Amino acid sequence: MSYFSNISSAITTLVDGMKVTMGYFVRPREHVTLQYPDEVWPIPTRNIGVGEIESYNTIRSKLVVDFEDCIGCKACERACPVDCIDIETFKAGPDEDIGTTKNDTKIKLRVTSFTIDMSECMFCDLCTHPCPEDCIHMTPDYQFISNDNVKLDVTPEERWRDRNHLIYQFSKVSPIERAQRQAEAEKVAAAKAAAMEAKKAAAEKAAATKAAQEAREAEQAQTAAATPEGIGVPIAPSISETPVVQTEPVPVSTPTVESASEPEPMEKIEVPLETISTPEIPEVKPVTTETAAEPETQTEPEDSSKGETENG
Amino acid sequence: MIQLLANWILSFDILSGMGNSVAWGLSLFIVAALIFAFVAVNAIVLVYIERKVSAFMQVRLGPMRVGKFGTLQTVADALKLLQKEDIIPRSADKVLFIIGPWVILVASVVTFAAIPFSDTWLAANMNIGLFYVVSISSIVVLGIVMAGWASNNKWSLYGAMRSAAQIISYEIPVGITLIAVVAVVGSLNLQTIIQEQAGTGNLFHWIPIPLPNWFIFHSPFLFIAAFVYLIGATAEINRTPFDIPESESELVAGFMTEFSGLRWALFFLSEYANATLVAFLVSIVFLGGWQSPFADYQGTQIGFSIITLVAIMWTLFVRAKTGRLSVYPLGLSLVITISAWLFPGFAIWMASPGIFWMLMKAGSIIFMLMWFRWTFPRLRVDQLMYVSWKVILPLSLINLMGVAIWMWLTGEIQF
Amino acid sequence: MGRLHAEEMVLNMGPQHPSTHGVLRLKLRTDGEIVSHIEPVIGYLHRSFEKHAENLEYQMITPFTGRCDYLAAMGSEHGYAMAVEKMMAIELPERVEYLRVIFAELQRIASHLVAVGTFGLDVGAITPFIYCFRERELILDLFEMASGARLLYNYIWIGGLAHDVPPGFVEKTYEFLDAFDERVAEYNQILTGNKIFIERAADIGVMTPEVAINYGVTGPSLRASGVNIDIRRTEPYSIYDRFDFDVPLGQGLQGTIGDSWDRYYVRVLEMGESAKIIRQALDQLPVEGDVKSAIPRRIRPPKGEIYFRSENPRGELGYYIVSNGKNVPVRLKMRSPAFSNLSVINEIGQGWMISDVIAILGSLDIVLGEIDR
Amino acid sequence: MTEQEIYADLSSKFGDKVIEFMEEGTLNPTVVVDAGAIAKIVTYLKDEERFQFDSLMNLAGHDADVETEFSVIYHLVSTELKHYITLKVFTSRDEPKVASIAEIHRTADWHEREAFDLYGINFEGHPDLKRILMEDDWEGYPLRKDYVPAEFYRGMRIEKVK
Repeated sequence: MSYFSNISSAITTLVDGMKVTMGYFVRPREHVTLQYPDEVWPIPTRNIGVGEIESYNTIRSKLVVDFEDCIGCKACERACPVDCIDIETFKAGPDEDIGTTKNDTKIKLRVTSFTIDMSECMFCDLCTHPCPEDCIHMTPDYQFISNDNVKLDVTPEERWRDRNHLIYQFSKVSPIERAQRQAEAEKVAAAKAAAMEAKKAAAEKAAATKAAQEAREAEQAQTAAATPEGIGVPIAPSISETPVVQTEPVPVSTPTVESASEPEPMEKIEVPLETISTPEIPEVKPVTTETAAEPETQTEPEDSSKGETENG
Repeated sequence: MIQLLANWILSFDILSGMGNSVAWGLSLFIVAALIFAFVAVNAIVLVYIERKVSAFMQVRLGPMRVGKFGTLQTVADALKLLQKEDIIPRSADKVLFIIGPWVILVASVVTFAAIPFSDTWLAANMNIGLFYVVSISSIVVLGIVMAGWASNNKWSLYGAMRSAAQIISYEIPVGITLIAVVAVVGSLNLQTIIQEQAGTGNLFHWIPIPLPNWFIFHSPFLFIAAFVYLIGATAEINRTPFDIPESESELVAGFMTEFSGLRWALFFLSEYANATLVAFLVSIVFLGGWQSPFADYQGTQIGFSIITLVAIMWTLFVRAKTGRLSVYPLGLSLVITISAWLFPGFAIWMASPGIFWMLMKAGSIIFMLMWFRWTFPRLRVDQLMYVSWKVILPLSLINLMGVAIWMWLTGEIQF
Repeated sequence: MGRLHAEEMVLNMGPQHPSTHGVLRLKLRTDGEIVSHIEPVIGYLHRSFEKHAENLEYQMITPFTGRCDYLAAMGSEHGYAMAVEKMMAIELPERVEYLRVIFAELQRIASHLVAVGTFGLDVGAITPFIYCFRERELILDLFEMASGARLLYNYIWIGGLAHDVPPGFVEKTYEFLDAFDERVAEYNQILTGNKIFIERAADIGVMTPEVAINYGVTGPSLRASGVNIDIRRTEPYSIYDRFDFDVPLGQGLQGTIGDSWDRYYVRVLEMGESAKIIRQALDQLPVEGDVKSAIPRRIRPPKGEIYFRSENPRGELGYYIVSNGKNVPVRLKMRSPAFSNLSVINEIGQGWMISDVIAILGSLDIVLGEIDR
Repeated sequence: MTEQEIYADLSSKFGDKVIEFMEEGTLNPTVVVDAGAIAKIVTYLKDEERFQFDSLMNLAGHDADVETEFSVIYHLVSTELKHYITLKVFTSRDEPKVASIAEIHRTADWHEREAFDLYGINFEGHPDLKRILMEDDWEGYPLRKDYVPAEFYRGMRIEKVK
């Protein structure tokens, strides 16, 4: 008898299942597809009250620093579990006024470079919390694709690191000044190394290699600095918040030169705070009826017709 | 059709110079090309429809980018497949690997020679049409075994072995089910089978509901037989829930694992050709082929009105039960009904037999197959055999006997 | 007549195979369709989590724990945070505890949705999988609202939460729960009760309670064998003792107790129980409370060691942490549930067909990320 | 049954094989036992009616420092009586070997393989002791404190992140 009950239960349960699929088939407007470039996921915006950055968005996509406010304390660098932030600072002179942040903190360190390697970032948000000036934060900008800053002469050594040009460098100083500062630092380091050499015979070898390495770096930096002068591009030591594709060590850095001579591409990739704070979502489309936003805000004809269908 | 075409070619003054045999050969070639073109276009259209149907059933949209509503998506896919690299594994049996897909394709295309699309659109009017279709379509299994064996891949071999066992097992109940119909008609000619189903009559001979004289309404046994055949045929063409030869979650892709590019496209082509063939066979054998379901234009109007009433009631019922409103079936039936009442020409056209009805019936059967596929899980090998030998086969035998008794009861045959 | 000479065939399932839920490799010894021995080969996704942890400060480890069980990142973070908090004897604000429970249970539903859907996929039903993912997206929306991420959150921190939930979160969660029951009924209609599905899952891969306990199988897979062990109930951590919920056990409704269908159905029922817990937690959620108030400035647990276990969607998630008083752990071992759950596959999968091995593997609900760590 | 009572019972039964009872510096009171006798003790704990430690929750290798001995920690639980015990064995750095309990608790099978893989602790009597997470031909034991990260694997350079 179980033979027949099996057959009958098979038929009834299969028909039951077919009802579900047919139910959805005849109601194709309940779909959940989001046609990505045309329709964008509604990004939840809110103010979670981090400092004075209003409408700080919690969507964690691209890590961006408000460079004017950075005091170079390196708290974020220390907090990063994957070491994707690299900050290079030097001390300002005693009577040198670099400026203040928006929290009226006096900046004591001149930040020569602030590098964020987005190819290594794991979007954990740990770096944003320790920042005393609330200047590093994650933005909802999840589209990293860009044609700018294409660096072609990537050595095989760099290639694995420079995935799709995801290294963003911010700098307050010109490449020339940076190179000078590096040279100074190198001099200090060399002096230190020499002192150490005299002092400690045992550590002689290690110190020598270090010095040699630093010398090499400085040399490369000098070549990099020399190139803009050679082609006569005036570079004043001004604040430029330009993400530059940067792979260390800096060879004759063509993208830097190009971006310095052509301001348009810089504009494109610049991430000023204003654009972050007011993210524009071209089309907010509810995904299902459960997540539907208020009908008042929906001016799209398709959505209103959907509402009609549901209301009967 | 071939003879008609040859006569038509010879009727032109310029071409009448060629001999009868040359014209005949030319028209043979043209018909073959037409059938192949039908199969190819059919596959492309069906892949698109299947993707859309599955998408709607799965609360998705499906292809939307290439062409309006993604209509050109499958064309683009076909072009992509054509230019893909053709990989033949080094340790494969090259000869079998190359001819395997072609065997499958040829076996599934040549069956269309016997399929009557309408009363005149028929490549070869054979008196053993049904037998021809059933026997030729089982050559597919040879190609599958060839492909699976030649791939020199364990997954492919599993797929091929499963497929062989499955297709051979299901041949038997399917054949017996078809014999039940043949017993009613007394002919294997598909055209005769369709012509037998002309006109209107009572449901199951006695119940006074006027329905077309289709064999599905001939007797309760043939009614069951139609579903038995549909299930058996689903298994024969390796579609879910019987798609164990290529079950993607177990055997990666079964016998198709090692194939790429054009060769893989051939499998796809033959898969949809087979599905279409099955749909055609069901509509020919059980649903009256190219016959219209309506006797005359008044029949069309009344019939569609009844369908609309049912649709309204169903919609209200669903609305009351789940609170959801599905307007599309209702709207479609309303539009057709209103036009049938407003334009008698439309109603007359609907009532006349022709290729439209053939395609409509086959289309709904294909939709059923898709519906099965996107709803059900897949059976296991031994359960598949269980269904074949212990459920479908006894049922088809009972059907055969029952049909004979039924015909004796209704007086169609006398001893 | 000489005997037919037959050999067993070794079949490599994976690492690239559609049903191995990641990069798992199963060496199957088969006789025709029948599998006579299964040897899982793991490690393809090994990312040296434990080695990383020995070089990272405590708060930096939290995002890595989520990356182990990436389908239940909230659960992993919760377990880790509680382990360290217990070492440091941190008292948490009420609101934090409630929010953590809400998130852990939402994560349980999301994870079980994947388990249920992929099990359907393994036995060939594609459509329920999409339905399950539709609901999972709604849960991920809630997570995104709170933490800003959809998969790997780093939201539950040691001593608190990264941020408080935004306004509107509670209402949205209620909304989700209201719609959810109906959806579960839909899964039951299309998959659970389906005769083909029952044939494929019932009586397949029966795991007796003795085998399950001996192999260290935990979570829904253990409870499907009829063993009433749920750490939320037997050893209540956090505030689970305040909620009223059932622990669904396998009853062998369609076959034997402890078969694949039971393992599947226990997950379906657990989703309902989790929804119940979330509802209660939302009702009792304190309005006031600073979620960051208890976060210690310096996370330096006192010298000592701890083994702390919690109930993750896949089973018992244990953290064995050894501290020497510094800000970096000496040793952090993650006892991942799926690691032990997978090891039982040879015991319960022998003698079944290839298709059944797929079904059994699907019913165990493994995540390779936490097996290989 | 408390850990203290279990320790008393074990030390009366196994004598000097049970070395000490640690309550300080751990949140799970631990019985330190001899590495060779662990299999016998675990069997006893599993079979004895009063204990019924039928489930091994966790098995972890541990290396505290480059100087100290390796240790293996067993976390046992009784599903019936709902009590816990933690066992710990120490084994020498040069020739680490511990008796395997894989035949007693099948959970230990993979966990011991993992400890072998990452610490190089030999579990004597294990049915199939081989690497589980790392490659079969990996050199060294990565979680040892004196492990130097490999630079090459089969001629492929392993990139170091900064």
